[in-house]
Amino acid sequence: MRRPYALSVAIAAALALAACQRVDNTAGAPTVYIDPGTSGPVKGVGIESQDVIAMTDQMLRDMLSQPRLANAAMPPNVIIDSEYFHNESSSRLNKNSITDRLRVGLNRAAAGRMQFVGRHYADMVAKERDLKRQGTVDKATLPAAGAQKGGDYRLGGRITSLDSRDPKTGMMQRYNQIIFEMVDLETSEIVWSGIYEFAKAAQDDIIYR
Amino acid sequence: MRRPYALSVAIAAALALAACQRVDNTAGAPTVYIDPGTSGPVKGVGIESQDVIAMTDQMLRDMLSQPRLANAAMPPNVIIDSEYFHNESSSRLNKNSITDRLRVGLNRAAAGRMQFVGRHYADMVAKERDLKRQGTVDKATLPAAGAQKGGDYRLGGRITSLDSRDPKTGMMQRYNQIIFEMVDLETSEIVWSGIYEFAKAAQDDIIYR
Amino acid sequence: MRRLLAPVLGLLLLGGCASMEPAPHCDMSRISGQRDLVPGPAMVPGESSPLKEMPMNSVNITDPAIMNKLYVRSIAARRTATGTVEVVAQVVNCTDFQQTAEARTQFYDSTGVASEPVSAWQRLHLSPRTSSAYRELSMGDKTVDGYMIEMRETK
Amino acid sequence: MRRLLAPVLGLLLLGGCASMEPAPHCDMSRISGQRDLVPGPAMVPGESSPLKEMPMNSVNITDPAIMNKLYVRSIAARRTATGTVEVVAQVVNCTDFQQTAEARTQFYDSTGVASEPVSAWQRLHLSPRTSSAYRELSMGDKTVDGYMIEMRETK
Repeated sequence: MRRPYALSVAIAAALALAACQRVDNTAGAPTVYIDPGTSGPVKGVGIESQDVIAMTDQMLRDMLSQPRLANAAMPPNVIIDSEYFHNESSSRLNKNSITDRLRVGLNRAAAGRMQFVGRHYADMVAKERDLKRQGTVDKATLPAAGAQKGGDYRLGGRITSLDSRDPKTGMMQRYNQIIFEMVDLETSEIVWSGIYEFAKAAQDDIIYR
Repeated sequence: MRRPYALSVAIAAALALAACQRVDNTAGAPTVYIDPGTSGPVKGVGIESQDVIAMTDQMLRDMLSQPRLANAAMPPNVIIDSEYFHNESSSRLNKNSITDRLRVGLNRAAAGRMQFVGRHYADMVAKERDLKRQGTVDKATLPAAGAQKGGDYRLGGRITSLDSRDPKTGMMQRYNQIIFEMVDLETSEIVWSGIYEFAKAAQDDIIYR
Repeated sequence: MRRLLAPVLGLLLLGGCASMEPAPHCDMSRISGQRDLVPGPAMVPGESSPLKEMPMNSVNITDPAIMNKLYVRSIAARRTATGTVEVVAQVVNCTDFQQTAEARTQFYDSTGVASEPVSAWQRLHLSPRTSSAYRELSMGDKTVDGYMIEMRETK
Repeated sequence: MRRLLAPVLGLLLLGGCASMEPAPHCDMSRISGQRDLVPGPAMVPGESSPLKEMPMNSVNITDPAIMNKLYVRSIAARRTATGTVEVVAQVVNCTDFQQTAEARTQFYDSTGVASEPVSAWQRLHLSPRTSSAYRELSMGDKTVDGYMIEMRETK
């Protein structure tokens, strides 16, 4: 009886040793941080972080494949902000979350193929230009410009939704549709457009704000 | 029986001795100080110290890799303050914590590649200039300047958030998005932009102020 | 016929299940075997160092909790347009579970001295069996000559 | 006539159940046999890699839950008018049930380094026994030289 026991101990030890060098296929430590690109523990029918990320990512990649925007001889001046991007849906969200992410992502990815005009900073720029021209501050290092940049294209868009609710089960269903359009600021031609749509169904008890 | 016993004692002693000179792999003494770059014992869904540190560190390193900012023939005059950095999120925080850390970190790291204009000290400088020009104080040692420095680029940005709460479980989820943009103060072109986003999920019981 | 077929099919399925593990496959025993520790800088000139550490320009997974879960597939460094250094490490999650890790980079000058403050911990959300990129930029340009990435689990 | 016809039809239907499974038919054992894992890049020069992964320019189903449910029928890549890269993968749902999967693409440069941020997870609603297209575009143009698509189940 003795030998086999010793042997089995040795085998167990060897196995344990080998196990140490196998993939430790277990879940990680819990953390409050979750991946914003994946549904989290609180799931409802509204627009959530993974939707914001997915739609902006898809739109910016699509815009970069549009020759009029991303392959022009002169990089066009593009204005992207929430001014003409309307939320007509029943989802509560700050629409700047979408347009800001789109503008920043596109600006970083474009790498000079487009130029971005910060029309939402027009006031900041106008004030500094005045201070320089009044002589309150000096001219700094960059050459003076005749005026602020005009825009060639500007983003417009709309968020709409279609809700249906079963009062018996409390089940809620929502179809979300988000459209993005780039408009020629001379001719009002829509030079590029994109759509992102999805539907969700869940118990109607998640509160968004 | 004796020999093995003696031997084992000797081995144990040797082990104990060796143990004195091994790494004392135990926890340290408890202290009230914690690492600001790591989640502490109070964890919620808001913007916390590790987030402020991570986002400013990431943004300043990214800005230093942008040739228009960090590799210009003449070091540009940069204004970084919270004037055009808006908090539209549901996180309560002093936005100066972010812009101050960014300005200081960037100023130290830039090592002359950019110059920083303290526009938030414009009043302080204007008063001293007046005192000198009125003759109340003398001219000090530095040569007089025609005017305060103007800015070439100024920081703008926005903090937005998207909250969802499950009233049944009390679980709260928040997607935080912080964007940073450097705006040309002559043309209003956005010459650099960066985004920092994260999501957290936790029981909704941490109070920020 | 049916009776005979059933167990055979079962066996086949079993065989299929055993071999059809999703990619990537990480052979941790070989990973640990390939891990190369080098002596750290010695404090006393002429003596060898009592410290063994990861070589420069590598990723050091400092946390035993994720040591046998993650594998660093590749590291690359390049100069940006302004002369600062960008390092990119491709990290593979070898497990079937979501993992959250964080990494930071210390850049060194040519004499092996830390040339700038260490970067902040940057989080990585690693989906099961996927490969994710960790990217960090240096602050300095000509001063940077080497780097060391440290990685730990997010808690 | 009716009386006679009825049982025959029934038999035919019964026979049909065994052989007349709707197309597509996925032979998972042969699919797994055709799966080709390649060694990842080795971290230690001169040694072979301890990592086996899907080759570049392929779809990696990383989730065991859908591994034997979906089959990638074809992948194609082409340059768009602006020089960015478009990849299209045709995914077949081999089951009789609705499946929801999501995929993302990482584009790489010619040295095998991730050349841009990974794309966001894009959902695919796969109706039973249908074939659906997953489509992704790169951000960069000349910098892109390869790609890797990762696919997991939507949860």
